[in-house]
Amino acid sequence: MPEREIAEQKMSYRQAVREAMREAMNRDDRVYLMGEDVGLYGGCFNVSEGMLEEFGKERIIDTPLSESGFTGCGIGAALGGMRPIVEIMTVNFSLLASDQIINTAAILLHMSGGQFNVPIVIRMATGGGKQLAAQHSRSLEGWYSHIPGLKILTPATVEDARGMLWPALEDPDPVLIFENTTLYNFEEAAPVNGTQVDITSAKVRREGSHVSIITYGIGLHKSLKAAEMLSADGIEAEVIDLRVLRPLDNQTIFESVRKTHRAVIVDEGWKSVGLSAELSARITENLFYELDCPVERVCAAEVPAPYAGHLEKASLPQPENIVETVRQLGGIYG
Amino acid sequence: MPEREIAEQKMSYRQAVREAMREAMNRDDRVYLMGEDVGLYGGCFNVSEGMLEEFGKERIIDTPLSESGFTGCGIGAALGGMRPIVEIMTVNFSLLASDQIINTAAILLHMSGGQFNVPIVIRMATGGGKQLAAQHSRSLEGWYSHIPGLKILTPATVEDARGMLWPALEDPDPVLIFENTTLYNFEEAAPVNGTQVDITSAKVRREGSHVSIITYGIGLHKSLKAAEMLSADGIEAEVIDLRVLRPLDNQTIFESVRKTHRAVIVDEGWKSVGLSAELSARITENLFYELDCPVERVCAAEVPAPYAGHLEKASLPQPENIVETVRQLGGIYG
Amino acid sequence: MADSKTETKSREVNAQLKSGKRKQAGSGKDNARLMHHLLAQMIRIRRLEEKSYELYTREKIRGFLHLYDGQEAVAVGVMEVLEREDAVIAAYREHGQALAKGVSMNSIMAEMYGKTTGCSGGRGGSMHLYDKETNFFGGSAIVANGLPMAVGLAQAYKMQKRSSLACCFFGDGAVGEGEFHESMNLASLWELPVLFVCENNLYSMGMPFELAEAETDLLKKAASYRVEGERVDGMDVTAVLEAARKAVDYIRSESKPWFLECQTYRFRAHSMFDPERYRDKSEVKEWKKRDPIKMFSERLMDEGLLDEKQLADIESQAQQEVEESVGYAEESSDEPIETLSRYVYSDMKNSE
Amino acid sequence: MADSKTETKSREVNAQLKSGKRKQAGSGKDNARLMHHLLAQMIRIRRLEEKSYELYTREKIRGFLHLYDGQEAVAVGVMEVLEREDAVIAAYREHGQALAKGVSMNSIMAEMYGKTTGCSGGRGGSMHLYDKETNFFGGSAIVANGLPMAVGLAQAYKMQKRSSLACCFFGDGAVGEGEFHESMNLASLWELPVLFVCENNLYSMGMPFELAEAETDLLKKAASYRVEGERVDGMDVTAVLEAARKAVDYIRSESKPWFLECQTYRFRAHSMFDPERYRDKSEVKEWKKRDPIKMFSERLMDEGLLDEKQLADIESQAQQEVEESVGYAEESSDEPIETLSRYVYSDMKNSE
Ligand SMILES: Cc1ncc(C[n+]2csc(CCOP(=O)(O)OP(=O)(O)O)c2C)c(N)n1
Ligand SMILES: Cc1ncc(C[n+]2csc(CCOP(=O)(O)OP(=O)(O)O)c2C)c(N)n1
Ligand SMILES: [Mg+2]
Ligand SMILES: [Mg+2]
Repeated sequence: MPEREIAEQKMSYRQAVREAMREAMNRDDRVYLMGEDVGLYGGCFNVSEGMLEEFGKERIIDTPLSESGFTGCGIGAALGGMRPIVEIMTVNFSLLASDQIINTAAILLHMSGGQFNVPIVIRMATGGGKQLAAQHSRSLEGWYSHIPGLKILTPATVEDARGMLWPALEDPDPVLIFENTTLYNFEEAAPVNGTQVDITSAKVRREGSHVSIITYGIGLHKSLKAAEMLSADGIEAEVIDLRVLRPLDNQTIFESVRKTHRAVIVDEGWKSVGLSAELSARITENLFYELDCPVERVCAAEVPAPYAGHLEKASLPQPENIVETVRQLGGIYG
Repeated sequence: MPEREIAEQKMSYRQAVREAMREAMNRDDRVYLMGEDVGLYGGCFNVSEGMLEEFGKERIIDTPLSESGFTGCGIGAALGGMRPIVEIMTVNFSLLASDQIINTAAILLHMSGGQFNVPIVIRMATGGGKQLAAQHSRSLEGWYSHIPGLKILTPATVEDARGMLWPALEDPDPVLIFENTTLYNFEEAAPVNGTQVDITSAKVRREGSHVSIITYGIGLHKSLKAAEMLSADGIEAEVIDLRVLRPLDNQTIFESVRKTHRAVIVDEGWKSVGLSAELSARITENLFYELDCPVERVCAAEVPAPYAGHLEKASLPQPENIVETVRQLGGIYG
Repeated sequence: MADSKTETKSREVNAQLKSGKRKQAGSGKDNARLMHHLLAQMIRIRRLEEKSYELYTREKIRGFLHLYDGQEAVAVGVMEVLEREDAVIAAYREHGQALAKGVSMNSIMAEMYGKTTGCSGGRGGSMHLYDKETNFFGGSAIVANGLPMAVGLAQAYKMQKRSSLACCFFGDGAVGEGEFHESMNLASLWELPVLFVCENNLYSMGMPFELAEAETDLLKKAASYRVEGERVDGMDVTAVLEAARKAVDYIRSESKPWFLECQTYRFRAHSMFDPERYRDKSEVKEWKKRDPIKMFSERLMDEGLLDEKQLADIESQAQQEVEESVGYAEESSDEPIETLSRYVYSDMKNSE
Repeated sequence: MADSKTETKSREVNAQLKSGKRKQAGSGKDNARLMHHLLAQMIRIRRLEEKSYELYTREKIRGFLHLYDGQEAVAVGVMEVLEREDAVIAAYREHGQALAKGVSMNSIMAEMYGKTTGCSGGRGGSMHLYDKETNFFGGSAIVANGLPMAVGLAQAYKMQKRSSLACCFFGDGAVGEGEFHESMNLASLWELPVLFVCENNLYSMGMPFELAEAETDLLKKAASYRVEGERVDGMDVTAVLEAARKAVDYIRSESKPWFLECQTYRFRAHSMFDPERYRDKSEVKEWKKRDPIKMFSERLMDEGLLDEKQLADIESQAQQEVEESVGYAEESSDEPIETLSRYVYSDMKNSE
C-alpha cells in the first residue's frame, strides 16, 4: 500500500473503476465507454451508474447484444483516433468476441509491420464465487495471457482499480482489464485524486522470508488472509500481487523467491495449462538451484463451476488451502 | 510404432484421416461430416476428397461460413443421437466457434448434472510453417487444453491419424482433434484396415536414457530428428509423443523422466501460459528431487506468425534449437 | 424426477387433447378442460416465481434469478402444442418453459436450492434447468447460445426421419447476436424443423428493443432468411396457442422452420440486481393491466367457462404444489464434496 | 512507400476529377481521361495478378495467394469516388483494392516477397496488405472480420465530425457470418458512414452462393437492418463507379450506411491450391466473355474514346510498372532475424 502524502478516501472498488473512467473522460475527449447496459442500466455491476447522465449518450454508448460487433467497433474506433473503453460484461461472453480480440487487436500491429497499433482498453468482469454456475464464473485472464500482443491487467486493490485505467488508455496497444466481481464491493482507502500507478510491475503486498505466495486479483485477498494465519504459526509469507499477467514482471517474482526459496502460486483459474503453470515453470527454469522445494499451485478445481454453494466453495482456492499447501512445503518448519 | 502382424500400406496422413472418416461412416449410420467446403471442394486441405460422391450430400454437408452456427449445430445433433464430425478449417477460425465449444460442449454434461453428454468430434487443422502469416498459423491446441470437459487429441503419426477418429467418435464427450497442416503430406506405413489406437496414453516413440524430449504433433518429427543428431554426440534422447493433451498421461511422462532425470518440452505453441508450462510444472511438482536440471522448453517465439519465410522459420522450434537446448542441460555430458 | 399430482393430472389432459380431439372445436367440456389447464399452468408458473422471489430474499436461492412473471402465456401456449418428444431449448429465464414442458416443480425448486434432487443435480441452478426425460435442453445463460443447438437437434431429427421438432425460446436481445443470424440461415437453408420463439418483452436487461435493433419488425428479419412466421399477442394464451399450432402444423408438414414473435412484457426487474432505471413505473403499470393470467381468467368467467370455486381450486392446487416443492427441496440433500469433479467427463476416471 | 510514376499521374487525374468537375457531364477530354484512368487501373491490377501467379509458381511468393482477376471493375469503380481520407478495409483477395486505393505496386510486390520494403514490412504477405498513408486498413484473412472494424472507423469519424467514411469490401461468403449481421445492425442503428461493398462472385471457396444463403437477395438482407442499397453489374466499371458515387453521396449527406452488391465473378481458382471441382469450365468461359477489362476497352473503342495506340500505352505502362515492382522486390532486403519480435508491442521493451 502506498505511503505517499496524498489525501485518501475510503471508496469501493466499484467506485474506483467509475472514478477512473470519469477522470479519463474528463481529461481526454477521445475516451468513451461502450458496452451492453453501460448507460441506461448503469452497468450490469452498477459500475457506470450516473455516467450516462454526466457524459451523454454520445460518450456512454449502450450496445445491442453483439460482443463481436461492438468489440470490433472499438478496435476500429481506436484505429480512427479514439480511445474507447469497451466493456464486455463478463469474460465468459468475451468468447463471442475472441475473434476480434485475438485475430485483430492482438496482431494488427505486427501484421501491418508496425503501422497500425490498436489503443483500445477492454474491461471485463471475471471470476467465480457467487454461485453463478458454469457459464458465468470463469477466470480466463490467465488463458488470455497466452496471447502475444495483449497486455493483461488484474487490479486487486482499490488503488489499482482507480489508477490502472489511465495508463492503460495511454498505452498504444490493446489492454484487457479484468475486474473480479467479488471485489466490486470491497472498500479501501485510496488516493482521492486518482494518482496513476504503473502497469508494468508486480508488487510485494506483504513481506516475509519463508515462502513467496504469488497471486493476483481476488487471490491476493485470500493469500493475505492465509499469510496472517501462517504468521500465527511462525511462518512469514511474502505475498506478491502480480497486477500484470502479460507481460509478467519476472524481476519482482524472482527477487522474492531468491529470498524465500519457496513459492506457492494462488490462482482462481484452472490449474492445467494456466497461469500458475507458467509461473511455476518460469521460477523453476530460472531459480532451480535456489529452490528448497518444488513450486506448488493452489488453483480452482478443474471443474466447470457448480451452482451449489458448498460445491462451488470447494472448487475454489480458499485461505485454508493455501495455508495447508504452505505448511506441507519441504523444510518450511526449518 | 506398432509391431503387430497386420498388413501395412504406405499412405499419407491426409489419406489416413480420410480413410478413418470413411470407415466410421460405413460403420455407423449416425456419423456424418459437416463443415466448410468438405463436400464440393473436397476439403480445404483435400482431406475429404471424393467423400461427397461416396456418401452423398445428406452425410457430407457443406456449410455456409458460420463457424458458431454449424459447430453449435453439431452439438445439437450429437444431443439428438447423431455422431457428427465437425470440421473447422483451421484452429484460427475456431475462435468464432469458441462460445459453442467452451460455453456449451465442454460444460453441458456438468451443467445438466450428468444428463446430457455431447458426443461430438471437432477436427481442425493447426500449426504454422507454411508462411500463412498471423491469422492462419496458430497452434492453439495447448490453449484449448486449459478447458475442463474437452478432450484434446493431436495425432502425429499416420497410424494415429487413422486410428484416433473411431475411439473419439465412441467417446461420450466432446473430442477436439488437431491435425497439423504440415503433416498432411507426410507418408508412413500404417495398418490397412485401420486398427484402433487408444486415445488415453502418451507413447515413447524413441527410447533413450539421457533426456526425455516431450512433444506432440509436428514437434514429434522435429524431436526425432534432433534425437538422431544428438545420438551422433553420444546423447540418447527418449522422445515422448503426448498424443493426448487433455487429459495428460502423467504416468508415461513421469516414468520417462524418472529414468532420464532431464526433460525438454518441445511445443510449437507459444511458451507463456502454454502446454509446455503445464508439463514443466507437473514434472517439477512430482519429480523435483529426481531432476538433474530444470525442465527446459523449446517453443514458438512469442510473436504472431510473420509471413516472411526466414522470420517464420526463426519463430518456430527447429531440430537445431532442440539439440542446442539439450546440449546445454546441466550434466548432460556426464 | 418426482411428479406432483397436479402435474400428472395436467399431463392426462394434455394427452387427451393431443390424441386427435384437439382439432375439433371440441365439446364444451373438453374445451373447458383445456382452458382450465392453460390457466392452471400459468398460475403454477406465477406462484413458482413468487415463491422463488421470496426464497431469494431469504437466501435459500442464490446466484442469478430471472423471473418470468408476465410472460406465462408464451411458455404455456406454445408448450401446449408440442409433443413430449419435441425438444425445448430455453435461456436463463426458463422456469416457465421448464414447468410447462413437464419438468416437475419439485425438481426445479430443488435445483434452485442446489440439491442433488434438482433437475440438474444442483450443478446448474436457476439458469440451467435440464431434464432429459421431458426433452428439456436447458437453460443456457449465454444469450442466443441455444439457437445453434436447436438447429442441430432438428437436424438430427430430420436425419433420423423422426417427426419431432426443436423449439427454442429466446428474447428480443438475442436477435442482435451473430448466432441468431447463423442459426436462422442454417435452419432455413437445410429446411429443418425448428420453431423459433422470440419472446419480445421490449427489453434486454436495460436496453430498450427499439434502441437495439435498427429494424424492429422481426418478421422482416425472419423473411431475410426466408423463414416464415407470425407475430402474436404474447399476453393472450389462446392466441399464442393458436399461433403455435399453426406454426407446428407448418413445420411438421413442410419440414421448414417458423419464426414466432410473441409480444410480451416482463413485470419484474431483469434479475434480482436490477434497479430498473431504464423504464417508467407507469409503463409497467400499463402492461400489468394486460396480465395474461388476469385477462384470461376474467375472460373465462365472462364466457361462463370458469367460476370462482374452480379458480380457487386451481389457485390452491398451485399453492400446494409450490409449498410441497419447497418442502421437497428443503428435505433434499446436498451432494458430498467428494464427488465435485464427476460430470466433467462421462467417464469418471478421466475427471481430473 | 515508393510511388511509381503511373500512379502519381493517375492521382493527379483523380484529384482533378474530384475537385468539383466530376459532377458535370465533363468536357469530352476530361471524360476520356477518366475513362483511360479507369481502364489503366484495371489493367494494372490484372497485370499484377498475372505476375503474382507466375511468381508463385516460381516460389518467389509463398503462403496463400488469392487473385482478383475478373473483379477489377469493383475495386476500381468504387475507389474512384473515395477520398484519400476515407478508410478502406478489405479481405485477403485485396491486391486490387490496395492498388486502386493508391498503395504502391512496389510495396505490394515487396510485401509478397516478404521484404522490409513491403507495405506491411514483410510481416503480412499477400493476405495482409496495410498502408497507413493511404488509409488502407488491410487485408484480413478471417472472413467478415473486417466489418466491425469498418463500423468502428466510421464511428470515430462521426465522433470527430470528420466527413470521411469507411468502406469495407467482402465476399458473398462473409454474409453467412455473425459478424456481418452485428456490423450491419450497429452501422444502421448508430447511423454511421459505412459503405458495405459485397463482391458477390457466386462462390465462397467451393461453396456456391445459392447453397450458402437461404435468401439470396442480398438487398432484402440489407433492408432487414434498414440499410439502403443497390445491386450493380460488377463487371461494368462505370456502372460500379456510378453506383458507388450514389452510395457515397448518400452516406455523406445522410450519415447512414449503404449496401452495394457488386455482381461479379472470379476467373481464377480460389487460391493456388484449388482444384476447382465445384464449377464447370464452361461457366468460367461464359463469364470470361464479360471480362471487365475487355468489355470496357471495346466499349471505349466503339465510342471513339480509345485507340489501339492508347491502349498499347496503358498496357506497356502497366507492364513496366509490374516489372519495376519485381525488380524493386528482388533488390529489397530481408529483415534481420534479430528484430523478429518487434511489433508485438509498440513499446519494444515489452516484446517477449
Ligand atoms: C452473450 C451474452 N451477453 C450478455 C449477457 C448478459 N445478459 C444476460 S441477460 C441479458 C439480456 C437479454 O435480453 P433478452 O434476450 O431480451 O431476454 P430477456 O432477459 O428479456 O428475457 C444480457 C445482456 C449474456 N448472458 N450473454
Ligand atoms: C472465418 C473464416 N472461415 C473460413 C475461412 C477460410 N476461407 C478463406 S476464403 C473463404 C471463402 C470466402 O468467400 P467469399 O467471402 O465469397 O470471398 P471470395 O473468396 O469469393 O473473394 C473461406 C471459407 C476463413 N478465412 N475465415
Ligand atoms: Mg427481452
Ligand atoms: Mg465469393
